[in-house]
Amino acid sequence: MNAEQKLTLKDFSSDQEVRWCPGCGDYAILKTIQKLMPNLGVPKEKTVFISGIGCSSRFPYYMETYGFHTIHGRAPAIASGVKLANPELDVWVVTGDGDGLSIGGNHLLHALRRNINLQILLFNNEIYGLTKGQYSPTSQVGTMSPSTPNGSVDLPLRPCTFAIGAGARFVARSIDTEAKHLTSVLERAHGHKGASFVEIYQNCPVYNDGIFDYIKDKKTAAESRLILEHGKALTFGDDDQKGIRLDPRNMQLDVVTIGENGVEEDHILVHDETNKVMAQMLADLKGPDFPEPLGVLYCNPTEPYEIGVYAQRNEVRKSLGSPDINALLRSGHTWNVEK
Amino acid sequence: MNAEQKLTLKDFSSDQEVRWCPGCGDYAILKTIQKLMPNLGVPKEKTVFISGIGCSSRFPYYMETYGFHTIHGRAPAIASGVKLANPELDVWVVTGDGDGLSIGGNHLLHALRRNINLQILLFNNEIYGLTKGQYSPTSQVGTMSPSTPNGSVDLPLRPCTFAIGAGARFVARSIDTEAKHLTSVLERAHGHKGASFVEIYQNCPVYNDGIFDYIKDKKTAAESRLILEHGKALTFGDDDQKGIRLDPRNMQLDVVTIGENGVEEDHILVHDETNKVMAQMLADLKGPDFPEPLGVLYCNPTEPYEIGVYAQRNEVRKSLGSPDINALLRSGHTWNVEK
Amino acid sequence: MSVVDKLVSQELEGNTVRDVVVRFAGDSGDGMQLTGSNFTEATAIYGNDLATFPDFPAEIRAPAGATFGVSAFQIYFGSEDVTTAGDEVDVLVAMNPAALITNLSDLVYGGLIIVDDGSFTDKNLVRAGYSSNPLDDGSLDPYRLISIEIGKQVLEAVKPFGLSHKFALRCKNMWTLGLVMWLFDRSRDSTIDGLRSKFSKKPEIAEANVAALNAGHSYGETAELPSGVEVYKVPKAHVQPGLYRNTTGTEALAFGLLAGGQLAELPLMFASYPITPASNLLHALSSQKQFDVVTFQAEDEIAAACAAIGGSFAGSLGVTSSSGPGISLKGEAISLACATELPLVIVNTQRGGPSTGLPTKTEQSDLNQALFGRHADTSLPIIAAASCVDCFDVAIEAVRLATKFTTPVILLSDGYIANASEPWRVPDFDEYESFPVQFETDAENFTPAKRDPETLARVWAKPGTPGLEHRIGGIEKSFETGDISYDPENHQKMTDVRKAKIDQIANYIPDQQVSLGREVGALAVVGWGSTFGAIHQAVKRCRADGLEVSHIHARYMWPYPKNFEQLLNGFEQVLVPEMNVGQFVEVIRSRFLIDAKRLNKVSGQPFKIREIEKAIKSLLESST
Amino acid sequence: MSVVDKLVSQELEGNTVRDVVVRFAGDSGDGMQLTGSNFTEATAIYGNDLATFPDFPAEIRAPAGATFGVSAFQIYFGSEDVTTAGDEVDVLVAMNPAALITNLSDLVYGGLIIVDDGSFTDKNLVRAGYSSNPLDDGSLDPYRLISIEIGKQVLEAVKPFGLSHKFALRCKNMWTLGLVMWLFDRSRDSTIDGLRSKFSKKPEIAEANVAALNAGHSYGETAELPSGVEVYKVPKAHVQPGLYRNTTGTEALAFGLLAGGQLAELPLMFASYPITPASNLLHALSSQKQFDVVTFQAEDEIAAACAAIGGSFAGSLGVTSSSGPGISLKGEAISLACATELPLVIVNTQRGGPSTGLPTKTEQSDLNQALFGRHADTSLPIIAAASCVDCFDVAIEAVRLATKFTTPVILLSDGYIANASEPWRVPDFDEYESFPVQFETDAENFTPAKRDPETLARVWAKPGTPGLEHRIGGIEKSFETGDISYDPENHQKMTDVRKAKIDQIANYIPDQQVSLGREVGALAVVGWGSTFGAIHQAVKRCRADGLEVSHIHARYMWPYPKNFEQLLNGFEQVLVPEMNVGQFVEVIRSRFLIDAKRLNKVSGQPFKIREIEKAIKSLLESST
Ligand SMILES: Cc1ncc(C[n+]2csc(CCOP(=O)(O)OP(=O)(O)O)c2C)c(N)n1
Ligand SMILES: Cc1ncc(C[n+]2csc(CCOP(=O)(O)OP(=O)(O)O)c2C)c(N)n1
Ligand code: SF4
Ligand code: SF4
Ligand SMILES: [Mg+2]
Ligand SMILES: [Mg+2]
Repeated sequence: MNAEQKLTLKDFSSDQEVRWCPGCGDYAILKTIQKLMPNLGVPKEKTVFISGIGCSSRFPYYMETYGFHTIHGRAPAIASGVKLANPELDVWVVTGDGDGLSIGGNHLLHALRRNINLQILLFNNEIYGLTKGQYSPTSQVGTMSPSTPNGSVDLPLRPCTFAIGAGARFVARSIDTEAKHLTSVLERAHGHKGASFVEIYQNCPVYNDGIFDYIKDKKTAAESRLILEHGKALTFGDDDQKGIRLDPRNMQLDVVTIGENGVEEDHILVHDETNKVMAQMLADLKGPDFPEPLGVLYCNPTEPYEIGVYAQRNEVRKSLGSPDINALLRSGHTWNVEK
Repeated sequence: MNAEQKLTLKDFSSDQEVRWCPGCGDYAILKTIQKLMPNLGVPKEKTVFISGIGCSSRFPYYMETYGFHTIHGRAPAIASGVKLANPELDVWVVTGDGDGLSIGGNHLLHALRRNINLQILLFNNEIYGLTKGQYSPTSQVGTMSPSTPNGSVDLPLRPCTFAIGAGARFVARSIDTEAKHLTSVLERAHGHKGASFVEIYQNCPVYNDGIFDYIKDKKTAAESRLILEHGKALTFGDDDQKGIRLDPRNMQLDVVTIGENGVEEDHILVHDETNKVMAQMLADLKGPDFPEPLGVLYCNPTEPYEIGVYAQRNEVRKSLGSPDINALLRSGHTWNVEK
Repeated sequence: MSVVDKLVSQELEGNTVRDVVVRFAGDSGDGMQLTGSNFTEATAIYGNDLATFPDFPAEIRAPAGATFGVSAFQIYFGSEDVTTAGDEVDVLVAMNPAALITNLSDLVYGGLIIVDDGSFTDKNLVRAGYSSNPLDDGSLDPYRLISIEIGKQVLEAVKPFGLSHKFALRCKNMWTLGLVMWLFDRSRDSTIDGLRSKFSKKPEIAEANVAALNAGHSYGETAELPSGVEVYKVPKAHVQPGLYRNTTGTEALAFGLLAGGQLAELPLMFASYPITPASNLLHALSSQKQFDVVTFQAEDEIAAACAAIGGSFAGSLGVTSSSGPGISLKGEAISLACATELPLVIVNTQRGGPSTGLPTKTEQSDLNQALFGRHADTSLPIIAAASCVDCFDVAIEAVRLATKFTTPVILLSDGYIANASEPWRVPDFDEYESFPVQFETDAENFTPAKRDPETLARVWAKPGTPGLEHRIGGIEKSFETGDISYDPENHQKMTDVRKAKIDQIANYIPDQQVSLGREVGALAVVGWGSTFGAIHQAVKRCRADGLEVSHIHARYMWPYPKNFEQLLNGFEQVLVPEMNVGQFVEVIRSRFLIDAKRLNKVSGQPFKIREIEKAIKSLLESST
Repeated sequence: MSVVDKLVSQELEGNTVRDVVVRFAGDSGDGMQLTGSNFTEATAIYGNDLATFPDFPAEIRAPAGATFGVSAFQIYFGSEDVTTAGDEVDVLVAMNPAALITNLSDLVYGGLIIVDDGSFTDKNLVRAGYSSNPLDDGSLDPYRLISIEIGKQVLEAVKPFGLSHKFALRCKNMWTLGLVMWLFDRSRDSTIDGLRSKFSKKPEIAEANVAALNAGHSYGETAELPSGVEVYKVPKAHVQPGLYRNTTGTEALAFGLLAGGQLAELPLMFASYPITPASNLLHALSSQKQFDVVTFQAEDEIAAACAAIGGSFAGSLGVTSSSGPGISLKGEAISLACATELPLVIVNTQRGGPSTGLPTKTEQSDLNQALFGRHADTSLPIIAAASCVDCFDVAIEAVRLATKFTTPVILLSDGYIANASEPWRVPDFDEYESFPVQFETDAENFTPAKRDPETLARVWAKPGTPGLEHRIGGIEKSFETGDISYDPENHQKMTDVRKAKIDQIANYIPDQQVSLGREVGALAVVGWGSTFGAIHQAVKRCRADGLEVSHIHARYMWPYPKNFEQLLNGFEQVLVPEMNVGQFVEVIRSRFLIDAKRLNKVSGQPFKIREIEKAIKSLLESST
């Protein structure tokens, strides 16, 4: 591996001119990932990026690894085939809120359910960028778009809530421009054996500019972000004096301030990333009433699909003879016809 | 409506010979629904049953209402078109675990997310019946089937967990042969404005016989079933002495017995069907460690999609003139060419 | 042939030319499409016949100055009927080096170039791939060059309105438009009206643009321009009198669907999923909510097709729209609509393929898919639009066929006519014949299998009608009762009747006409879809050269008008130009056993007139 | 013509007949398929040539006695080569009234009926739709009837093994088999061996079945049977000596794919989604894990096609399998495989359509879909299997074409050959020529656009190979670099090379042979797929009648062998029988401008020999 250790961002940058709009959040994500790759210690030739169609899905063209820019919504299915065919490969899926949650919802669902070992990154800009700005399944109610000139009426999907509902064993969230946080989350995702799902809030300055400002704004960050750490209390606010409390009988959550009307430190929920109920609760928290959780919401590993498949196969091979076609052809009942 | 009031089971039974295998759980569900229909007070001609493909999906042929036996997995999409075109109609979707959660996962997901007013009944027999017994996305790990002769290795989906993750506002569960319980759940589903999702445990005696016996068995029912009632404590067991308790700090659940080591009545969780976190928690409970929740897990209504669509349209119509084609053709910039 | 040479060749008095091709090219941010459509409007009002060709970049917002971000708008206008955007360019407006380098090859020798030399910075030159500045390295000598610091001129002109530098420079396109309008003696009024109504909320922006427009115009009047560059006159064409508007194919198609719905007295259930270049139809209908149409952006194309089918089952007319890749996904659902015999309109705005292919480019390669892109025997009517304006009538006809014969109908358009715009003599809708749908209401021995003995259409009984409760589905059904039937004879009978129903539609469509030329002759050039214009001009030119060639344009791609075969047999040869590797030509060969020849272009660009002209001539020569 | 009359007509000594058709029919619960396959095995061992036709009910488990629950198995065996399951039935075994009423129409006048009269209860008679009992109302007088209380006989025979009443009666089918084996002098050994190994865990069940089998046999020897009913001899056919087994088309196809993988030295990535009648291929391969194959039941057909494509990208051979409706869903993904030029095998086991259609019945109506069922110009090789046994070689050939030319290949089978079974002279795998795939390893000026100059195949460089990191995708790519390219000329060039690559495959496939008859003549009957047998027999009979007709069977449906056109031109007329409304015939007409005639059957049932015979004769008469 030493060879790879010495790799740098440049080694993971392809010769293709990057073609996103100026100011697109995708640039920041690309840079972060190109920086991260050398530290993962996976040789370039063993790394594969697979995407569907969308601005976000152009990602593979810019990575000096193996890559496949496939068709709209199908990246998880194609990536599953790649991983099943060669579990040695380190397979990443890059998708968007339209690609992954609209047309591709079913494949994402089943890739997560099967828990096949892929890193699935969903760039969520709450809009269809490539096709010039139609609303997406994650767009907020009232989104004005060419296909909803009077505002959208349907309720948005919460990607992390969906992922947990699908049976995902690793679910996390980060922000396009927060390189440090995004890097740590991606390292965790990569380390996780099994399907890992990462939602990345991504700004589309052209068709949906500023929708994440409330949480990206450094000034209000302390109030608007709930930074998750396993085993740490769910506190936030300027001097971490605020926290999330749960009423055990009705399971209602509220924001409390430590020290105020009898609230003590140990009334605050403690993050347990292996706890599914807590993860589901966190995935649904949103502003303005609550801060938005960032980091690893859920991590509860179990045997990845492809491991199970090959393990079973090796088991079976012990009983079934050698892969001999002539023997196969002569298996079962046969008879001879003499001259 | 009086006319309809007098309708009976017979009126809702078509002249088609029912063609399920002897002993199939679908018979019981059909009977229950044919019995229920007259009490819903909806005229036959306003009732539409739409299904995909599968044993369960033959359902519409046996109902003397309007019906459409469509293609595999697409029933929610076709039903959405029906409901959008004519919101007056009372539209039911009948699907199976393969039809609704394998090939049809994406349409089910988005019908639930949009909250379009359909009653969606998923007959879950944890197998592909019609195609002779391959495993399905709800089959338990290790299921031996023609396509998994050595047992399935992938993790099953929990239909109710998936539905809540998809944004469903009404999620319930019942059992094919429990006519009374099933009836009450279906009445609730029908009363709910918006998409309602009902998972029905259904036995397939031919390809997956007895998988639900542990919960269907009357003798052990008290121990294996957690009958949900809004506002009532989550108790079960022979004399309702057992209950579900939640540790507020780590959000772990355990089964406790009232009266034993200091457990009191009010330590037991109280069912609040409007509480999503609780619903998610309930949807994941399963035997042997826990009883299985039956009834309405979640009911938290909001404006159905089609209502929003037509409301917006009527709003818009006030501003945009009359639907006059000649005016439309002459809208925007025009000029005259004289002789 | 350059504008100036045309003076000579066309032998007209004064600076008069019969026709001109102008192309505006610049960054996607430079507003070239807007400039072009304003010039188009002024030209139409002036009374020339015209055709346009917008050429969008594949990128949404390429970095400024990038060659792959160049957006172009071409207009061909003249004193005689014009049906294509023209082959060579006479006047090229290039707002930056990238625009120049990517478009110069189409400029005629001696053609006119107008550039903003302020944009020819080293950075931009490098971006465009120039090693030296073409404005002063002599490489443009074969052309007439007008090089102006447009930026400077504009800032000057809009100073009074106190716009920020950035906003002020946004007026560059209007300044340029003013200059070109001067060059061809166009009126600025419609543009000025347009600007004022568009920016009614921001009058200073409106007036700044107007000022820039006027400044550009007066620059033309006052400045020293290269010899031979003066105001050109393009005589009015003999256009039919009446009320006119511009329309893109997409707009006309949207209007046609709404019109069709009214003629059928049906609400529309329009379900679609965005895809280039089909999305605009979804957008257009979404903003027409005063009409009886529900628009639905589905989760994918399968759901869109299915929702439309559900709409038809419920008693609306289901319409679904996409482009090739999306239509591929609808195949199974379309087969369901064929089996259940429900009305359905499927619009395919074709683009370059295969797979994702060239989304922003045009192609005609989905005819085979329309004919056969589903499992089993599922024939259905197919019609294709010839031009932007034609989309209106074709859409109405699609609705008529779908409802009259309870069948899915595929309507083929393409990226070219969808985005191009042309003047449209607005029709009087009252003159259109209505074709109201009769829903079944009679419960007396009703079955869902009931057919109209004449049209063979299946009965349409919509949910909500008392006494007609019934079930339909995709499994084979009894010809008598409509119940599921696995009976062999019945399957044969149903297969035959489904086929017969579509075949006999030939009795309900007009005979095939000859667009240009005689009904018999040496050669028939048979086209379909958006190649109409290029073929038309090519045939016209060849006939002018005395060749015995006719132009036959097919609207009905399935089934064919009854006289089609006999008409084709009247010609010694048949040539079928298509923007695919040869699809329509195969059907003609198999149906009529005619040795039809092929002319294929699959470059994402429409045919040039001369390409077809050349093919016609070589074919006729070789055969003599 | 009845068995007995055959004695006369066929002029053989003793009770000898040249060929016989036997059909076993009963409830899906009666084990008719098992009975049939045992009789088939015994017949093959006896040395007759044979063909079979299993006819499954659409229902999974219909209520006992229902007509729609009847399951039938037909076998045609004789002393000369037999390639279809036969037209009329000579001997009908009907286990209940429903089986009798649904099958009687196919029985020849004077044919033999064997019924279990214990099952002719009032309840069953009503279920079957009989108003009176056919066994004693005289309606069966035109036939020879053997009516036995089989139940009673069986209970008697198996008493020693102390089975429950229910289990004891399960042996009825073996008793009946025993009787029919007596009738045609078959050996019971293979059946007995089979029973003992199948029920090795439950010896009492095995022995009970054996006892029932023997009892049925001795019943034939001892009982009083109607006149003329005695042991019939069917002379051995002249079958090639060697080792034989029975195989269904699905089995042979599974074996062929595994064999192809070994010959290509590639692992297989088989991804599918269950659908009748294709599921069995998934099942067959799922239980062969000792071979280098991963089987994946995907969430839907789209995912299955995509997973297979992913497998090919990763360096396995992706294979996906479905039937018509599922293939419709794969269209977009197949277009991606065409654009990226990745190897892929798509198996379509065709069934009755359109839409859900007739899932358990057979049809050939997906040829058009195979040819054109995708957007844009995406031609690919298509091959079709002629018989159960042929599936093996066709599968190997599909793998060869896919890997040698880096292209998706469509393999067409159908419900008939997938489920039917026939004796197979087991080939020696060592005699098959291998075609190992050479993956790219050389980083020296590598591009993903690199092609084999001869085959035009695109380079296959699999992830994991150092230095060959590259990106592919569905957008048009540069012919030189493989990078995205929107350049018009490049799109034309890529379109041309994709087409050329497929067209020139004609140089790598064997010439078209004539299956029967001369290479020129009055009529060529051109068939493809599972119609082989019926056409073969029909042509044989016509030639016996002195008609100048030949049988040409096409395996390559695209592209065609180089000599195909010239071969067809050697015949005055061409007739194309197909189980669709006419698909192959259209391609022949368009490609070769031959006025090929059509013979179409779309009833879900295979052609009968006489249907084709009739068509041949009327065609030749009309033309004289
Ligand atoms: C089958 C198919 N349907 C539709 C499209 C058009 N299309 C391309 S990308 C896209 C949506 C992209 O949205 P998202 O996934 O959020 O990506 P973004 O551009 O926002 O990054 C659509 C509708 C397509 N290319 N193929
Ligand atoms: C496009 C398509 N793919 C596959 C099939 C085959 N098919 C029919 S039903 C079915 C699964 C049925 O399972 P489920 O939905 O659980 O219904 P069940 O029979 O168990 O009630 C499948 C795979 C089909 N008819 N169409
Ligand atoms: S459209 Fe939006 S998402 Fe797409 S590249 Fe531009 S800024 Fe980025
Ligand atoms: S296969 Fe199973 S689900 Fe289907 S009808 Fe039979 S018993 Fe019911
Ligand atoms: Mg997006
Ligand atoms: Mg099921």
